[in-house]
Amino acid sequence: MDVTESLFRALTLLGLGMTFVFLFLGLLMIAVNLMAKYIPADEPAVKRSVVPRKQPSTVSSESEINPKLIAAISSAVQQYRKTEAA
Amino acid sequence: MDVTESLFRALTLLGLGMTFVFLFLGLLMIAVNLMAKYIPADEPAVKRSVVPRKQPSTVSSESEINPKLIAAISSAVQQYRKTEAA
Amino acid sequence: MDVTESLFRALTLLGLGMTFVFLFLGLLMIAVNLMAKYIPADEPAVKRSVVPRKQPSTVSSESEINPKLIAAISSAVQQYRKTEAA
Amino acid sequence: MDGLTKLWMDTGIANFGLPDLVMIAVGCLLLYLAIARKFEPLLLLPIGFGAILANIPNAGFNDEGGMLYYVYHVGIETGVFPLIIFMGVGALTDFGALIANPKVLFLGAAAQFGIFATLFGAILLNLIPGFEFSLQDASAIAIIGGADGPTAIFLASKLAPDLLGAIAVAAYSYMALVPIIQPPIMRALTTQEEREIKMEQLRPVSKKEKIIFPLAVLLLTILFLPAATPLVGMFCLGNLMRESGVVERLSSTAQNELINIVTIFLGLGVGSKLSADKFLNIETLGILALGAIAFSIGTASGVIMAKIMGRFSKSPINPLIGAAGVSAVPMAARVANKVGLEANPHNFLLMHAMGPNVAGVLGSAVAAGVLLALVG
Amino acid sequence: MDGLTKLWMDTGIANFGLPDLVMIAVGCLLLYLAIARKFEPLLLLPIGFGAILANIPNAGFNDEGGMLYYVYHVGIETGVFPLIIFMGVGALTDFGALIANPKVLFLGAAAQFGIFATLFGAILLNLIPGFEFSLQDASAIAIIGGADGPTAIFLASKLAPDLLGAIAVAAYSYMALVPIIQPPIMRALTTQEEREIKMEQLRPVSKKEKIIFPLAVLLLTILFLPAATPLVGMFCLGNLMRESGVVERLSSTAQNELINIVTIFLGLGVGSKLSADKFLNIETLGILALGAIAFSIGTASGVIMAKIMGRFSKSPINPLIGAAGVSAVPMAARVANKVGLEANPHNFLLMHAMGPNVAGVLGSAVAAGVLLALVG
Amino acid sequence: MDGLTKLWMDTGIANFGLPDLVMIAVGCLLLYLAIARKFEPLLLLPIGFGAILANIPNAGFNDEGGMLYYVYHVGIETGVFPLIIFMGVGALTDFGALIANPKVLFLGAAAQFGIFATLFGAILLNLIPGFEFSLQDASAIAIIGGADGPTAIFLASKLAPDLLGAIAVAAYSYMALVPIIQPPIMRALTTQEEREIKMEQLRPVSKKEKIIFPLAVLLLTILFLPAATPLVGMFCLGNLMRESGVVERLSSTAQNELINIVTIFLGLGVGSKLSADKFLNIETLGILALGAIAFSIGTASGVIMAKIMGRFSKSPINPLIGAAGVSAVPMAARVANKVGLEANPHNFLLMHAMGPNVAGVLGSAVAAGVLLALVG
Ligand code: NA
Ligand code: NA
Ligand code: NA
Repeated sequence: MDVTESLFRALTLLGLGMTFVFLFLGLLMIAVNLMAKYIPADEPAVKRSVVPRKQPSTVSSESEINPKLIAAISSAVQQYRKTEAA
Repeated sequence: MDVTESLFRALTLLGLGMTFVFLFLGLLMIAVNLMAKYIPADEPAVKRSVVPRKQPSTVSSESEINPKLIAAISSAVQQYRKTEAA
Repeated sequence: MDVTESLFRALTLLGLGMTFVFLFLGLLMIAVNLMAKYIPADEPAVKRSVVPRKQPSTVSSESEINPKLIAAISSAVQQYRKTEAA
Repeated sequence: MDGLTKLWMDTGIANFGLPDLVMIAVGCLLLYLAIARKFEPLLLLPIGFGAILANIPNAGFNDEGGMLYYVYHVGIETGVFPLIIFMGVGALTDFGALIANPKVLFLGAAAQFGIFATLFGAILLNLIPGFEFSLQDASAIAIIGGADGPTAIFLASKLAPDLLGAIAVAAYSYMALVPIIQPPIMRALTTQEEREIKMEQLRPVSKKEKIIFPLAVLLLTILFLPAATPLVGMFCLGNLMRESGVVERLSSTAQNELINIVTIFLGLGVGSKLSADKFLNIETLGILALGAIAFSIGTASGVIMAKIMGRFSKSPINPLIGAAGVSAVPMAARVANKVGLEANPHNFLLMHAMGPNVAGVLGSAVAAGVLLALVG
Repeated sequence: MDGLTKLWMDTGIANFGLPDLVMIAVGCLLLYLAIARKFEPLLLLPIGFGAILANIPNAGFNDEGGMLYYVYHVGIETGVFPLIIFMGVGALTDFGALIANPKVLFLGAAAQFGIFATLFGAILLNLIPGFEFSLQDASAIAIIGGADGPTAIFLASKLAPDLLGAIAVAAYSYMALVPIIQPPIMRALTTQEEREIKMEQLRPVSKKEKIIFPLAVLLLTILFLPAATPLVGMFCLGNLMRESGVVERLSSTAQNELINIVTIFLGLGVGSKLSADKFLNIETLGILALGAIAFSIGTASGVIMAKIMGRFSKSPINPLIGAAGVSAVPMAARVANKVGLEANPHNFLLMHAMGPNVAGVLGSAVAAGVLLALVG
Repeated sequence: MDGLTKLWMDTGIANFGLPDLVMIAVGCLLLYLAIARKFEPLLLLPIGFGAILANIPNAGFNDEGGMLYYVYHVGIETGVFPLIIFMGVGALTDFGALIANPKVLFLGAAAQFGIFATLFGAILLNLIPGFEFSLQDASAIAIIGGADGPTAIFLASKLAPDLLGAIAVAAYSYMALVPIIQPPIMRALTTQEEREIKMEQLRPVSKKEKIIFPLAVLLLTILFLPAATPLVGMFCLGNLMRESGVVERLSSTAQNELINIVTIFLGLGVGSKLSADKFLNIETLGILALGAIAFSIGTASGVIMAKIMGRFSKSPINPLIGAAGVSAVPMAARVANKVGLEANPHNFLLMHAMGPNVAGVLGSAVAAGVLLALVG
């Protein structure tokens, strides 16, 4: 396969590839818009999705602290507060 | 192998299987009873086996909190209590 | 291979082996001494290497408590102290 | 526009057959049950996802070199994944309630009647055209009545790999349905007075007893049923790691990271067996029906055994705890507790039901060993 | 003194060729970049170490029976390691920002132009003597522009295993260099006013939307691009485990222990491909050059697309977030935020840039699927 | 009653030979030592359990398709498991005390005399009928004197796989017995005054030194002893992950989950080699005797070297810390500390003994490399 032919195939790939990528992500956009339209928002009581969750990352999650840990600590501190108050 | 023959084999399996299961677990019962008779109870000071341990579960152990964690917290709180008292 | 020949080979191994081990670790000693000479000490502010780190062990690290845990607890207790003070 | 044609020829749209679509729908149903209905999500979510992936035309997940191909052949065909899971389950299991009241072992034994009785059902189904269950197939199906996932997957991978997908799905689905399947049977077989029976408090169990227990179980298995040693052995290893108190590191890893990692891949591997040609046939319906029968018979046998034992026992026995003998740990024990509380709001049966519950795990491992030895 | 001769003949000193030494220096350079410069240390540290080990004469790490031999053939040649990593990345990814503002998917699409444009570069390099890139090679090199490690490794292991080492090193190095490569391009293509544009606050996204999102992505992939399902499927499985909320155990393991274990061995395995005969040639220089071009073109396309969309959009769009479309999660989003803050110290773009950032991950997985389908 | 016969014919009772029973008793003894006596329980518990499983008649754990068969061939025959453990040990090791006082490297070197001296013992045993140790066997046995489990298992798996079980059991047992074996030797070779010697406080060590140290070790191994690079390389990788500070995630996983998972299976795999035909012979007794000799000679050489060095050193050296040169980390260092405290209750030698202790790990890895190069 000589360079010209290769370049032609690359051109095809470029055209098909970008079309496909845009088509795919465009359809996904439509799907997300449909979801937004038809799926009701969470009850405000839950509030889970509003709370800023940790940022997605393949690298930086070292510093995350277990939420169970935090729950445990706050309950421990609260319990202590009770004993203190009593 | 026709159905009658299969059924006969199933009957054998039923008989042997249930006998075996009862025999096996029955012997285990005897073994446990012997243990109860000959193994002395833990010192009351240890108290480990009295404390309600977490229930065995293949699924629900998500909510378990590390005992080391609890120990750490209580020691932290106790230490804090000391500094508070001082 | 008869025993005498084997013993002779063992003698060779002993000689070569101990020489090699001493040579290797001796060169390593020289390397470490060179490091000590040419690598500046850590800033005192960092203090990381002075703090007694947990002892190296393949077995005893069961009892180690996560430093993040401790950090979390102390921050929780500090925060509590603040609320208490307020 | 050669490339466009090729891309188009590769698309799912151009290649989907109806069977693939149905199987993907089955996968989605499993995801729905796992996520929305919380049906044993730890297994059914990866199984459902695996089922979807395995049925995508041209994706090649199940072909040599595909992800699920490796997962299945390395982990499930060898039996290694269910055994590792079983080790983790052993490390998660506390036999205290059983050791304190060892009579309940008979409840765990009686509930295995569901397994062996189902053999007849599977064989009789062969009278209907379309069903062709060998004795191996029948045994692998019957083990659904053991209400124990790893045991069912292990036995099915040895005796009837083609049915593995359907059997695993049935086993986990019915385990999730225990709160629906069991109560009517329990109520039908017991009177209000029986359900109100209060049981004596359990004695404390010493650390030594708990350490020796898994070794005693292993010893009995070695002596009487070597065919069950892979399952029972790994289970006892897990339990010994837990109770010995000297290898906390290993026990904790077996209960958490290791079981989690293997669960993800076990689920995917099981899901990979949910392919159209193996799942979309009348036999699957038969397996689902037989599984329900097995669960029901097991529940009934447990309750009846508890009633019989109650007659002869000095200490009172609430027959509801017999239903926990099918295992489905800890769901069945919770169901016994709940039905008991309906009868008497002050009667907590949970700890009493844990005994037969964990006895049922051993019982079905023994039953699996018998089937492996005689049918495998 | 036969033994002494043998020991001496075995030593590195007696056997080193210049190429081995250079490759070990390359490994040390990677370690330096990882440790002192914090260039993607999670990957570059094990890659660098693997490169050193692989090039020790007589150590046999890459020979049959050697540690790295097993790691490479079991984990990378099969594609299993990058897929497990991608599952973990899925479990670490929050699509909230993308779901709240789905238009940004076009930014993630536009940035893939860097990939396809680089194909030409790779082919044109063949005009220079010494370069002989096949179309497979060109595709594997071009995917560096996707700025996504597991995708690049997966594609390279399928299309051009001999170039895998150089491609992975280029991909991770340029991801680490994103804060240096991108800002000049971003500034050159935007005016001060454009960089100051404030964007509207994102709406809250419901739990259900987040659960359905990975399933929708999977569905589209199944329908239109089965070749991308290994990558996209495992990614969506991870994300579904995260968002479903019913398998926290599995999600947490996928995000932590499992991804960590696999990362160590993936790095070592990639490093094992950095052997002198495959790395020390002019093609590696070409790959490095092409990678930089791919990143730059991708960045530029993202920014330009954002400018175009800004013209037609009702809500304002800061063109800087287009640069995040190359992925390199989360570095590129942080860079967009930083450059935005330089223009207007009160303008926080981070959350807005996360949308195109994660869209870029999907975009490059789709691009990889197209390349696999048409070139593989 | 065909089935009954079959079941009976399968039972352990009907099939046990005396050798199986003895080996199961050996497994139980190992469990007892691990649980009741806390002898290196992390390894001896799974080894003991594996020994029991491997010797059950008709259970087939060691046959092709059995659990232990896979564990052994995948993890131990390939050398992968001990190398991963060694990486974890590297990540758990702090070389601070060694870097602060590098002279102690000679103590770690001297203690390896135990290894090489034991070679003679193993060869001389061949004069007794029943013993037939090849030079490979002798080398694998001698490495017990290195007091380092992964190194012993790695070398034995390469040089004398048939002796692997006995060698590993001896190595871990004697490591557990260090507090019993070493003190008499240490007391016999030192005077009260020598044991009272106080050593100077160690200087603080910088972060950079700790990072460069593993790389320096690796470099020397590459230059002089490529045969040792598998062991030393993985060890240094673990240590570099620990000290570099940029890959905490990976370092923590290597120190915890990964090492735990591999330890379970390494133990089971080693236990699987404790089969009657390979263990129940006079050679095993020889191995146990030689192991004790190796430990004792190693301890003595370390102490004597420390006495010699004390003569010529400016700063005082307590000869007790020489005994820690055999490694057995951290037990031997603790023993040195304890014996020192007996002589002078205010003299804490622990940190000083950690230096030779970790030097011994390197020393025995180098010795293993020499044996691999010359005998393998
Ligand atoms: Na059961
Ligand atoms: Na991308
Ligand atoms: Na040593």
